[in-house]
Amino acid sequence: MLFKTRNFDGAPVALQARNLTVSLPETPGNPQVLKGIDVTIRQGETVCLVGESGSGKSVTSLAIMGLLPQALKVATGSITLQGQDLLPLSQAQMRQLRAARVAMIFQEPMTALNPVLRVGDQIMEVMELHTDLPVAERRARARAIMEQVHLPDVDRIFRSYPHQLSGGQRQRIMIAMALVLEPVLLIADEPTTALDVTTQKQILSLIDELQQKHGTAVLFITHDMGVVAEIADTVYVMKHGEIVEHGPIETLLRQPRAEYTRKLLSAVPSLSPRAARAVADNTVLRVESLNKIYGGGGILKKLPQAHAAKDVTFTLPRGRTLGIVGESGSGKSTVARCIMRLIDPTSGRIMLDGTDIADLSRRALRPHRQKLQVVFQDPMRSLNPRWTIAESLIEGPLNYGTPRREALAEAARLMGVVGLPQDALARYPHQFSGGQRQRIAIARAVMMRPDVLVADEAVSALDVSVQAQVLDLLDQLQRDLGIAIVFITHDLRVAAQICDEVIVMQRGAVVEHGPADRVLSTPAHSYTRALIDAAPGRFWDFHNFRELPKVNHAEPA
Amino acid sequence: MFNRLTATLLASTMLAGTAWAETTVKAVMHSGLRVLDPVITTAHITRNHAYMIYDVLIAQDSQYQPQPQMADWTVSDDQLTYTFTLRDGLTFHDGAPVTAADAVASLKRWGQKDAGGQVIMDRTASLEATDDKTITWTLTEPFVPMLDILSKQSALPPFIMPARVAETSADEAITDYTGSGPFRFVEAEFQPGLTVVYEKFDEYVPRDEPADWMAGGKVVNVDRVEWVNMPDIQTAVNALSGGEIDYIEQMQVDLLALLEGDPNIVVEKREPTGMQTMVRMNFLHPPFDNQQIRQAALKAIQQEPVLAAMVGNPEYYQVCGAIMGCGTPLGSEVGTETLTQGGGVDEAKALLQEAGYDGTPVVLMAPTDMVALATQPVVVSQALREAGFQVDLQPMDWQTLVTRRASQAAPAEGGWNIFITNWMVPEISNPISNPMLNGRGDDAWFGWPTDERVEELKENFIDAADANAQKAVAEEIQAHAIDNGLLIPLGQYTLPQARRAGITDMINSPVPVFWNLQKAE
Amino acid sequence: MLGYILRRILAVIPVMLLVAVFVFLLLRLTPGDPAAIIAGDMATPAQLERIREAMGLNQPLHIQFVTWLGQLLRGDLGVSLISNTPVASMIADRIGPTFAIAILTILMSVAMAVPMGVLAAWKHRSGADYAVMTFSVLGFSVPVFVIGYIFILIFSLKLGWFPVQGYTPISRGLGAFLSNAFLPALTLSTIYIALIARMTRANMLEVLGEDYIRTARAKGAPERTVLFRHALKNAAVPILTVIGTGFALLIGGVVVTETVFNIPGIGRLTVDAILARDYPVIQAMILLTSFLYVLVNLLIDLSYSFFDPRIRY
Amino acid sequence: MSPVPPPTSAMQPVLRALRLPQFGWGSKIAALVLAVIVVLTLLAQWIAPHDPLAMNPLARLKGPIEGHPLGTDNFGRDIFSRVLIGGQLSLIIGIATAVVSVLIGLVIGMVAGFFRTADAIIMRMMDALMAIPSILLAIALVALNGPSVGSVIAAITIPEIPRVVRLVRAVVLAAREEPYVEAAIALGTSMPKILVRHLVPNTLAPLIVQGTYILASAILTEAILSFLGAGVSTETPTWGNIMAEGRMFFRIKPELILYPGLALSLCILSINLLGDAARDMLDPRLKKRAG
Repeated sequence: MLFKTRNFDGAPVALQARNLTVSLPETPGNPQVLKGIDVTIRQGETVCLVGESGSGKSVTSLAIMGLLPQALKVATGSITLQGQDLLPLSQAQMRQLRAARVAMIFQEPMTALNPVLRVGDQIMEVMELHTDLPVAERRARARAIMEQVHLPDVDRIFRSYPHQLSGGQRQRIMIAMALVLEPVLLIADEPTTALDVTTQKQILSLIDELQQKHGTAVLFITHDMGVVAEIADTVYVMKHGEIVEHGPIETLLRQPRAEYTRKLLSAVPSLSPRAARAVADNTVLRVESLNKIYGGGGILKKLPQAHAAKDVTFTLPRGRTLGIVGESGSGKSTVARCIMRLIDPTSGRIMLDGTDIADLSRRALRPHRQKLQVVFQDPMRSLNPRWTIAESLIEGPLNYGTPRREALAEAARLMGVVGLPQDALARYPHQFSGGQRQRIAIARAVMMRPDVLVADEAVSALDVSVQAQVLDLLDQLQRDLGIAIVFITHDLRVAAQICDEVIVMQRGAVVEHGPADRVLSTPAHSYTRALIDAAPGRFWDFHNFRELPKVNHAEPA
Repeated sequence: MFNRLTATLLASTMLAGTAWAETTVKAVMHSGLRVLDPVITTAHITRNHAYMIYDVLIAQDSQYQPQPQMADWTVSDDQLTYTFTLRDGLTFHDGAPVTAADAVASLKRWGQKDAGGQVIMDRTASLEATDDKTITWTLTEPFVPMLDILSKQSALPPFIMPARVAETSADEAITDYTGSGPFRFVEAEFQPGLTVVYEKFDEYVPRDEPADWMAGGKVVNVDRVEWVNMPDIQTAVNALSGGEIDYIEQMQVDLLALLEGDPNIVVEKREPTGMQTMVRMNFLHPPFDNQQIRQAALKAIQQEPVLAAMVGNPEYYQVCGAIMGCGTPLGSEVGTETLTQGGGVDEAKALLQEAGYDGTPVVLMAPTDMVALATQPVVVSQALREAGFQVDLQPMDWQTLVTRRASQAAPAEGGWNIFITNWMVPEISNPISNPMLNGRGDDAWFGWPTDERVEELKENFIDAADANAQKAVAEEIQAHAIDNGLLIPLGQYTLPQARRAGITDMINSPVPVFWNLQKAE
Repeated sequence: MLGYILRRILAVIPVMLLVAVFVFLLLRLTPGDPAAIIAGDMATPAQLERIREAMGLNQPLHIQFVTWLGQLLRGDLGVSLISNTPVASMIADRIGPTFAIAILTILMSVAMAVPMGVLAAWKHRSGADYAVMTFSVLGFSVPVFVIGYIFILIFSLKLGWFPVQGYTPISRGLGAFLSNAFLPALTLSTIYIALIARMTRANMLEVLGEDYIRTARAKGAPERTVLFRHALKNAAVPILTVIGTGFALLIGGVVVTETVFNIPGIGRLTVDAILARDYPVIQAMILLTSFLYVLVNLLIDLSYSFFDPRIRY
Repeated sequence: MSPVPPPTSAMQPVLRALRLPQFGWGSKIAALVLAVIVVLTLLAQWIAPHDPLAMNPLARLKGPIEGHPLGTDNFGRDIFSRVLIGGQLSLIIGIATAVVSVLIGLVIGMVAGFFRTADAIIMRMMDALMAIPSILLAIALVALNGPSVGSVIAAITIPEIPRVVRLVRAVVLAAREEPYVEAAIALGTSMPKILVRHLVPNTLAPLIVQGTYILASAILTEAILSFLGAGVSTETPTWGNIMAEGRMFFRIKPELILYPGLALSLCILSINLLGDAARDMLDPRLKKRAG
């Protein structure tokens, strides 16, 4: 089965929003954040609300919960839950409703649970607020729902604080809390976005399982088309506060009608690896047995050691891209930072153009710095907010003695290359969007004419459409300038798009290393396979609105 | 069981009862008591403390005459042998009788420290206890002021301590506070600088004569006296209004308005003479190493503004040019017309001109944390400036001042030119004990004048045959001291005391004492 | 936890040693001569010299320091140069009032400031918020002695509710204690309330923007529960911190309040000792207050784990 | 991954904070009051009807009379003139303390924040300095140097330094983890240059705020020092020593405390309100919207 094909036409309507308009009444011009949207969710149905950042999908969910921030007000329209109009309800009545009939889970399981209260108590609090069950009964029900969300060792976890649990466990607690009173509607706002893919897969199937068990209607908000493909019955595509298209999942993926939907789908990188390029042999970067061990110091007692990178070895030829893939805590960023010498490796060699830079002093390192540049994940923080773009761009060249005028001319030229207007140079970072800033960061790195560019999750914070543009830019620069790229990512799709070779890391160690097409199509290691299996919507070629040709995974050895 | 309970209850009620019946006088004195040895310090508060717990051989009455207190005396015809006989019933607080040996040891320790005592000791052939009750003091030459010095109230009266205490070196503070006075020091409740508690000493036998200043019978009519120090006089005034305390030794005159019209409170001058405030100049360094410039400073100043700024109400200050005090037997105001009436500024300017004053700044030390000395420097510096002096008014805390005034260095190198000080009138009423009239250079008081003439005049004073002759010499001393600028008297003032109306029969002696007084409940 | 406490206590040692050296040097370089205050006005320079000799003030500085440090390590704080009383007993006599009033101040301040801060944060940018903020800024803007005088004028002299001065130990009954201690504590509280109310407001504002507050509201929790059960406990750690750092402020205020209300506490003891150059007392007092400051902050650090389970030592 | 946080540009808010129209009405009034006080004290020499030192002890403690709009003090000096002139020195002490402690704290904090070896030693010393109650330290320092303006400024400044150091160090420690600082390292920018060009500007905004608080508290501390007898000479009036001198007469002539107290409190209130407004604008956390 590719998609869910259940039909809910006969099911009773759980929630209906009609002509819902939300505006900012106190902002001049009274801008509308939601512009008259209609959404219908039936009993047992999973409705996905999909869109890029700023599309208004989270505002929709908050409007339903009656939790809009003060600045936002519902201007027109109605929201009915099982026929009851929610908008006229008082705050107290809405409180009665929340968790009891409409429950919500949020994106960040790390911050959505109160860190100073035990999770068991937090689940029990829901019943305390909405029922008059005796304590023992509340406790029993809390444990029961914890069993249902498949938490191990319920006794221990019941007494635990959030920080003692993993991200996946916390999200299970959130789900347990949301479902303990068997609400009519569950709103899940990007519930898996902050999780690793393998955990994401488990959470998605858990939601699916519980939904079927309880017949809950689910409003699932996400930006990830893969996730949509996995779980949706019906999809609503949002853009700038409007629904641009909606329909059953398969119809929408195969025959998107709206231009925006097509664009959105096309931008989703394919899991099928890029065509292999000729193997180049002029090695520019060679890493040998790189190790990084944290901790182990301590005066009074020995602190525990963490082996963040174990014997990492690879070579990178000029003009090629090496992907380092792994989930959080795999050590991929440690490797990147060691190569950049932002942290000092514990042992191993880093040969850059034939020089070992692993042990060079700061001073000795300086001449080599310019060959090695970096682009970080967070486009908001990677540029000094107080500097004009021009100042940021010419900082490096000035350090290496380029005359200011030359550097400025080069900066102006590069603005064109990365697709930004000339006047951008005189502006400040906050005047640009995330994607634009990432282009500027890339331009800053390119100003140095580096041999190697380390891109640490460089596109992870960007919307898919922007992501695609930045990836294209990197590709183009690589072709024009022959830069070698070390591309750190958690996203297999992105890795598939850009990498020639892939290293898969798990808990500091390299578990698999090989050409991208080989690793992604016939993974040898079980962890690699698990990663690929967990990638949502991996069966679908969004770009071409069709299934992917069947790939033959090697059977586990 | 029941009986025991009743007994306990009864006992506690009785205890409470006695506590109720106890009369306690709470007094706010002019300063906090910190030093307990009346020989090591001249601080008035320590002296006042000593009068509470110690007794003296002979004491001054309100006519400044020596009278018997612990002892009667006889003087041999050749004026060389003084015999003191202790009266009966004298007991130390630890129960031991007071013996002549105790008295001799105490007098010898005192004689090392007190200026007057040193003069006597210089003339002493022997001082010994001839028996338990008799002290025989033999001099090498007749010494007229002998009994005046032994009976004086300031600065170091000869208090009698047990011999074991009096054997402490005169440079070290005593640690045993056993006296034979009318009150007992409650050491356990002593908090330095804060509270001192005295209890009536029941075994004290007062003399039969009525109390007259420090002489006469010290009859104690209260059970307990507490001295509480309140650094903020306003707090004390508030507390007196509220009945939380009974007595304030020195009222800030400006605050009297707050107590006016309160029938429960009496404000009065305790004693007629009060204090004198004065300028002292440094004779070692320019410009005041020049007599003409010292004279210019004297002419530049008028007393009344100084006193007005300090005290306010003219009822409590007195313009007075007498360096030995107005209202004392020896007081004379010769040569101080400009001080008392003003009009000397032009003369001062002329003198400065004549002396060729070159504008050397005059360093005037001004203590900021002593209420009784804080205002004078400000007014004096203004007056000096108007006469053409360059004045560098340097504020400092009292501790810095007392350290710095001991420095003989040049003003620019940590020395000084002027400071202001106060003395109680009885302390300066006699040219021998008046520290400002010491002209012996480095051995003189801070300022170090070398003035042979004044020393000569003092010898004449000692040798003077009778009171009239003394008075004549004293007038000469006054004229000379003013002319030479040994000091510039700034006038006399009395800080009145305030008491609850229930406190009666207080003695109006310069030293505030707590015997004789009654407290009505 | 035990290891952590041990390490923190060990870390106190160099800090206290630095304080000790610092204070010692500061004092001995200060002009002033305790011998002069002991001897009084009529003493001659030679007499002063003999007293100085007897008190050991003529020895070289480092010898004096080592002697003092040696005494200190044996738990001997020395004897007051002025009154010859053991410093330890002087402090023991006078620490009670200061301590009691400080505790009362903290209790009163927290009881008033935390609800004020919570209210201000909850009703952000409302009249209540501005009122609380204005009050708290006002608390920083008026010298503490002026506040004290105004309170005395109003509550003691005009209304007659409290005595104007003095101190009654708590052992003579809570009522008697409070009647004396309330006004000084209230005076001291103003600045403390200002400090804590601001800190509470700022942290509550931050916490109220957190995801778990949204979660709590999504659960249908009423505002009271959201504020006090979910938010306040999360905002507690910085509030505790400011109580700790405010302790130094409290000591500064105590010095003034003790003078205004005539409380026989250690604040006045210290100021008097500084003005009289009573070195052993000043040294002991500054060491003691510094040590208390360090101790209070250590205790507060340790109490964090009570409010925030993420903090474990 | 996670959606991006709102921009944390820090220079913009500073610029904005300096543009008054963005303040609330409270801050506008505060700015106005402060401006009036500053102008009055700056022009004190010309406005004051009398020499603040000219005394007439025979006409002391008078109420408002001809020529003395606020009456006279215990030396018969004109209270109005003294309060006007007193503002000068109070403000000078406040500003000098703020500037000096911020500058010294900035340098020490930078060193502590950037050089791990120096950090431990510096911070222990700062801990020790912080542990000593600042008022006691200030009294002792004034006793050491004599109560001149300079030593009062030094006495108030020294206890403030550790607080500035801690602030700067915290900002530096946080900022050195910023990707743009790491990017600068990658661009071969030398450490001193990173310190000055990337890190110092970060401390600017919090230091401006901290500076206003120090300014306010220094004026207050000066008053308290005067109260405790460790202030500057009465010949150089400050709001603090006018009040300290007047406290003895609080019940018979409360104006002596009232007028300088009012001037001081209004001034500090305004400075604090402006500081708060600046902080609210500079603190991105307070701008974060709920939900």
